[in-house]
Amino acid sequence: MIDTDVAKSDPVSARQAPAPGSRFASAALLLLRGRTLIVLVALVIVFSAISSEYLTQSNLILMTKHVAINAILAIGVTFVILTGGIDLSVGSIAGLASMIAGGLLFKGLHVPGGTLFFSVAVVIVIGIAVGALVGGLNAVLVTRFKVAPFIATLGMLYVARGVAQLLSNGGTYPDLAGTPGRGNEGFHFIGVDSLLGIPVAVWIMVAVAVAAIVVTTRTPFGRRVFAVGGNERAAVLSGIRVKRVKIAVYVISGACAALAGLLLTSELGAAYPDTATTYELNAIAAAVLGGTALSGGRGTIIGTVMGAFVIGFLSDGLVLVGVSTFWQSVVKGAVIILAIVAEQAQQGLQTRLAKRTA
Amino acid sequence: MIDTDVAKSDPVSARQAPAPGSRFASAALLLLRGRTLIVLVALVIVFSAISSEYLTQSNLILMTKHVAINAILAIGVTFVILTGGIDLSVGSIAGLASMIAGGLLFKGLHVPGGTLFFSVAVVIVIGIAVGALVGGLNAVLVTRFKVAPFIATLGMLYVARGVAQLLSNGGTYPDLAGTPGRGNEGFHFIGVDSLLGIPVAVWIMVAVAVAAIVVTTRTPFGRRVFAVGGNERAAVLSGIRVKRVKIAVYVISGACAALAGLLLTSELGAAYPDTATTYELNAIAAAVLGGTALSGGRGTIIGTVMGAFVIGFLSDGLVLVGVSTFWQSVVKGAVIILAIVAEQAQQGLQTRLAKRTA
Amino acid sequence: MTGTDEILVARGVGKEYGGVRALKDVTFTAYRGKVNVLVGENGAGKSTLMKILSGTEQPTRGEILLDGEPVQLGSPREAMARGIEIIHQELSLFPNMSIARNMFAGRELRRGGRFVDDAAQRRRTAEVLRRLGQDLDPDTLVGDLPIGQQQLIEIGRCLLSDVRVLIMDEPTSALSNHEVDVLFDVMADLRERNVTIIYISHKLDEFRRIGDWVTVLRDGSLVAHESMSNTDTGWIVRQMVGRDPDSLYEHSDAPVGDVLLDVRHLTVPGTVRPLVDDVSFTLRAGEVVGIYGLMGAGRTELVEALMGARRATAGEVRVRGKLAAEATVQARLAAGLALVPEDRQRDGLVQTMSVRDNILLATVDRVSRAGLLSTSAEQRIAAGQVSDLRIKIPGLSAAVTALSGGNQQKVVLARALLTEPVVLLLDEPTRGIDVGAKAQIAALMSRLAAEGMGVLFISSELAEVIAMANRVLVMARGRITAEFTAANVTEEALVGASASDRVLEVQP
Amino acid sequence: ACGGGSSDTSSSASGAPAAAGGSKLIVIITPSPDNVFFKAEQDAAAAQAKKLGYETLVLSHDDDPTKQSQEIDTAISRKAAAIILDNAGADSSVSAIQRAKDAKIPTFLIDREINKTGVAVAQIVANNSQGAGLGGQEFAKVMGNKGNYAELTGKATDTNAGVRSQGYHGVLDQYPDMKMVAQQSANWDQAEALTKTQTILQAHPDIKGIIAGNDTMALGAYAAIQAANRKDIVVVGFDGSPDVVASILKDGIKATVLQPASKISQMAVDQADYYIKNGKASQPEKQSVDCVLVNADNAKQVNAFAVAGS
Ligand SMILES: Nc1ncnc2c1ncn2[C@@H]1O[C@H](COP(=O)(O)OP(=O)(O)OP(=O)(O)O)[C@@H](O)[C@H]1O
Ligand SMILES: Nc1ncnc2c1ncn2[C@@H]1O[C@H](COP(=O)(O)OP(=O)(O)OP(=O)(O)O)[C@@H](O)[C@H]1O
Ligand SMILES: O[C@@H]1[C@H](O)[C@H](O)CO[C@H]1O
Ligand SMILES: [Mg+2]
Ligand SMILES: [Mg+2]
Repeated sequence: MIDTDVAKSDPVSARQAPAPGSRFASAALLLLRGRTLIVLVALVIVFSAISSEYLTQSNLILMTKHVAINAILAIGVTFVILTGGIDLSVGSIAGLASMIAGGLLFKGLHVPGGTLFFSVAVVIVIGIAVGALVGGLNAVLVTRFKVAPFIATLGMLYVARGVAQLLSNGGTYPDLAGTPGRGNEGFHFIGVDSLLGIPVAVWIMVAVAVAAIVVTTRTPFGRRVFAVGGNERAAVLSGIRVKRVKIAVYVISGACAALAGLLLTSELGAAYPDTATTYELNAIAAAVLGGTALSGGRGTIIGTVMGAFVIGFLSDGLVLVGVSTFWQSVVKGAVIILAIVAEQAQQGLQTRLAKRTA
Repeated sequence: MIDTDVAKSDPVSARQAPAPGSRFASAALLLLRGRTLIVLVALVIVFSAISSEYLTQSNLILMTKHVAINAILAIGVTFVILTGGIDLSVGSIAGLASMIAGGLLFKGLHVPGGTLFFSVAVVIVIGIAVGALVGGLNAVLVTRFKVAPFIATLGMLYVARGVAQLLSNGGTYPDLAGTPGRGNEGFHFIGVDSLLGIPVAVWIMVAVAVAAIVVTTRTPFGRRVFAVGGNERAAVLSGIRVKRVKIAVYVISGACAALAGLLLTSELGAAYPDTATTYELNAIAAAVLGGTALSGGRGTIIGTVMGAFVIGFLSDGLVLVGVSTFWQSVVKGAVIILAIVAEQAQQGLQTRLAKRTA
Repeated sequence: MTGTDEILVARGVGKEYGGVRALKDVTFTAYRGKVNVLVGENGAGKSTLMKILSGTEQPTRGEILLDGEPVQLGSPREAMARGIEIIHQELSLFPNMSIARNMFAGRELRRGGRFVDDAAQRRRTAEVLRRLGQDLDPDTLVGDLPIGQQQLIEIGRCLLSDVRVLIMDEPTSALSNHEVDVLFDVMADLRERNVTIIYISHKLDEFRRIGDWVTVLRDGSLVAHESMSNTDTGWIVRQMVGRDPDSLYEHSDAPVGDVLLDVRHLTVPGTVRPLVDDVSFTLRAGEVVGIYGLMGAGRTELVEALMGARRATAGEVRVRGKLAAEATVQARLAAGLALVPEDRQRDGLVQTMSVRDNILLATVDRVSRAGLLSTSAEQRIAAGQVSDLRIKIPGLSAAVTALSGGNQQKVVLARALLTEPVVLLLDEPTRGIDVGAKAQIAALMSRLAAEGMGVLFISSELAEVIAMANRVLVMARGRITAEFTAANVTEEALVGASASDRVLEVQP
Repeated sequence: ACGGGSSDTSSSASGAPAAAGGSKLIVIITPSPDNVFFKAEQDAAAAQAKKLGYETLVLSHDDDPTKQSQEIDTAISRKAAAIILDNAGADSSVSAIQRAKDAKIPTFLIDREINKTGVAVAQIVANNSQGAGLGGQEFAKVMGNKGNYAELTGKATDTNAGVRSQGYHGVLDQYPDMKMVAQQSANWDQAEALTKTQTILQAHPDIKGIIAGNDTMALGAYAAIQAANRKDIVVVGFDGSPDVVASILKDGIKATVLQPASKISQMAVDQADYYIKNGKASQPEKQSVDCVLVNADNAKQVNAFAVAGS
């Protein structure tokens, strides 16, 4: 193979390599392929050596809850990236959904003749619908007006954020507890409460991840997502409605972003327009760290979730062991890079292993 | 050609289409091709209709000065994007260079036996060299360790920012005026002073832009930058030292980022570690707005500079006419999107025009 | 044996990709100032060997001798420095750059030491283009050229440098007959100047015209090496496939049935003139119809428009008598059309997907139950296609990029067949595939026709169209200029019609 | 002179027992220390905590309530004895602080209030309203009680931004000849203040003064004025940061309002220490500390957010 970086820097291709003959070798390869998992395990080992609080059940649950937000954002973004696009607007969509939900809970909807209040479930549905709608707008820009995804969603990053600010004139909706009379109590359920000792937010993340895994790996739609990202022209000629697929992924991304925004808002108990500012970078980083190729066509949801875990467990760990904010930044950057560098080394090892067992 | 979005969403290809026959038509097309210029002109017209202060000489000069920083960052980033890479670390590099220069001016360099102070010129050179060095690190990660550019530079975004904070433990270097005894006065020259009525920063931008234009359009190196971005495999097969080209573009990007950071610091008269946070998005937006394709191989420096002007003249105009911060965000996003949508419409028109005159 | 001055020798060379042994202990010799032809079936290892000789790939074992001295060819650059140039089978051009800039990429002409001398580059490019018989503006973007012209640009690049050994890996797969003639003139000229040429092709009659030596590879091993004059076509085919060649191509002799495809006044607009200009024809069940024409005749546009992948501004398409009003790929697929595109890399394969997923791409809905894909159905159906079409693969989950060119082509064909079309459109189905596979595809076409399908295929090879088609349509400048039956077609007639301005009257 | 802890409103009814497990960790969370003000808070709090024998963990939330929430979670995980917090949003910080309270970890707020009582044990802030009154008066004075001016306000989510703006206008709106011609938020940010001021100067070349909601914005505004060579324009800030004090001494910025940041931090740590040891608060929840006007007259006596002799 020609020595181009493009080819080699793809962290997933190796996973799709044909399985070699022997049992032992397959096990070794399986382990090696779960690169992100290895980085995660390494992180856990290092941090628990430094701090005894790291590997406690309560801390693991807590960290997982922190991961949930970014994981849900990243899962949505992964769909878009798989088609070869990018979604920079997810942080802003989360903020917008937060303000919509916050506004509906805090001041209700002004209609002629009074103010309407919705139940929490309805508010959540509206919030997610708004996210999906903004995602749909992204999709229209990309498919109908042929705006490059980077630009379309960058523009939306600003527009959605601005609208979120306009909704409250920059202010915060401070209290989302609702009142019994209005029938809108209980918003804390999704972001604060637990079920069977596990935070509801974590259950939601698991549900979203499982659904996304099924969709990407087991449905015709998932196949089409990969095809569009792998070779759009070939997808067209195979009868795939490329526009529909693209619309769907941006809508999914918008909905996931909104859901993440709602979880965040529920957790904070207040909605403010800057919610989730710059979260898009972390979401994309999780996806790429998990092996999703930005050129499209390659990646896995499980990788993305792992990527989110790496980023989250790392940030929390650094805070927990008391690393200064500045070092946190340095270490976080270094680990992101090292995770990928380690991958290259592994791929080399893998190739050698595969050869030996052939 | 098959009707895929990929092909159509490329804003530059149209400009490079062979010129049609008639004089009149060529003039019309030339105008249409300068899409970013049109958006810019439209902006200026709209704002000067609203505010009489917009189109004054002094305001134009000021706005151009504000543009300078982003333009220089964006020019550097354009080199990287032309090779098909991306550089997310430029904002952090600007911050790091700012802190290095600030530290050297404010507290000097502690060496055994005393403290060294350097002249402003030396400080500037050191600042830029540090930027180039960090760019070189990016390049090593991308070429030697095959880390995807997005990840390598995202990691560097955190690392460089963290190092900038560590330099002063998060603090600000408040006073960079220097003292006569130390021979380090005059840092304000690059960011504050004017030459012939034009701010030095603007002259610097012009110099950087001219140099970049010459390099991209007239030198073998420039050709290779386009070749690497157009088809990396083919570049390798053509005997182009792809790694060298990549190293060079990241170094250029780092140096430009550092220069921008120094201008910002000089203007502000203070160095703080958060200098230029999130500027990378604006820089990339300027390049893309100016017609640089994120897939590499297509773009122009002049387009990038125009893109920076659009973003800068827009932001300043909104503040000048007193639009609220929230609306600023909405309008900025909308203009970015509309600029590209307009481009699509124009391309259609252009094709029709070309047909008619053929 | 005559003129056996060895210049480039690969000695005991082996190459493994992961578990795949692409080359096994091959000793290959190229003679100075000769045209050394290399042939073999798809996947025999020809390209691999050439990649090794050009520094693009490193052998797993063995050594390379240049002028008798062992050399290390660690990169294309090192090979170029020693005067070894290669034209790769898969085009390696810069679509974003002009012809002139492509020609000089990596070795720009300079002015004043620092700057590119664009004027000189343009001038020399124009010279080379003239030599190749191309009247093209050196400033044209390469990405805007049809694939055949791109191939010529690729060839032109090698003529610019002081080349000692020129390796050409299927340089003519996209060229018209006339262009092949021009290329052969150029090659003869190079041979005069003592340049060594290594030439890979699947076109037997073609390379026999120009070759001095022929080497045959089979399954990664060298099986024969002879002076061309001591061989004949039958011998070569025997060496390649390991058995006697039976009739290479077969005609469909299926009874002709109902009209399956009825095209009337189809027009596809173009910038200069319509790419497809008022085209009308019919295709019946049991028929294999060939469309012959020169590069740029508009054949690809025609089938793309039929498939709904390209917008037609006028005309009607009827499939089995029913008007196919909606011109989208989905609607045309549903109506019973399927297309195997010309450029498999660009339009056919999803390079990031496995062989299985590529085969099933157009029919994923059919392998799902209750909205979910059924792994066992996927496996069964894909495996069925692989054995049906005799596709050589390491495994169904192997990356499709690991297949040789011919086998990649069959993957795309398998995908189209799974949609159960009534009319199969094949755009240059035999481009770049070996004689054995060609025969297979010809057999397949007649089998499909016998089963009641209509087959429309595009070909630029005279012998092939004549041998495989029941009926031949000729296209020139977007129009159908002639029609022949198997009984009355001749090479001369085809060539004549392909250059004709005359439009064939529409037969009702 | 800086008034001591004067009581304000209702007392905290927090009857929480002493923090669990005898932890010796105090977690200090503030906005980004690139504003010296917060750096001073961090340093003072950390120093006082160490003096009292505690371990410290100093974090910064960069004005992101979510990050702050996660940092508070970490403090809970580490079973901190107390949290000293300069918060990221008056409303969006409440639930995280409540969570800490639920985990029996007391939070002591400094500098910025939250919009709820009974959650934090203490909210020790500078008397922003009183300080803004001082700043407003001084601004009117250096403006000669007349002329057009511009105002740079802080982050909308920080109550201090609103309180200070109100305080300024409480004074300035009484002068009929003083007119605010532009008001922009620069989000407490120095670079944003610079560019926004430059643009405001374009739109309103006739302004005579700029009043800023804090010192980083004042510095940004002053840099713009210097660049435009408009030294006739007066600038007044708020915080009493060393950089502005230095500028005052050089006759640059005219005045600032000193908030005793270090002192507030120390008070918070002392009260945390008392709470840890005694299981109850020593002071009412809402406490405000008066501010001091700093101008050329007393700038020499200012050091590290404190006026000598007070
Ligand atoms: N990068 C690769 N990874 C794995 N296997 C490969 C790779 N490249 C080639 N092969 C395998 O090596 C063998 C030889 O391929 P090669 O391309 O040399 O064939 P070829 O003779 O040039 O065929 P064609 O006539 O179809 O071009 C094939 O079996 C192919 O599948
Ligand atoms: N001389 C030319 N100048 C410019 N464009 C040309 C020329 N010849 C062909 N083209 C372009 O090539 C395309 C038609 O080529 P196309 O490949 O469809 O023809 P074809 O009959 O399928 O030939 P091929 O055998 O190469 O597939 C059109 O887009 C046409 O504009
Ligand atoms: O009180 C502080 C300071 O004024 C700081 O400069 C900005 O944030 C406010 O909350
Ligand atoms: Mg080959
Ligand atoms: Mg064709």
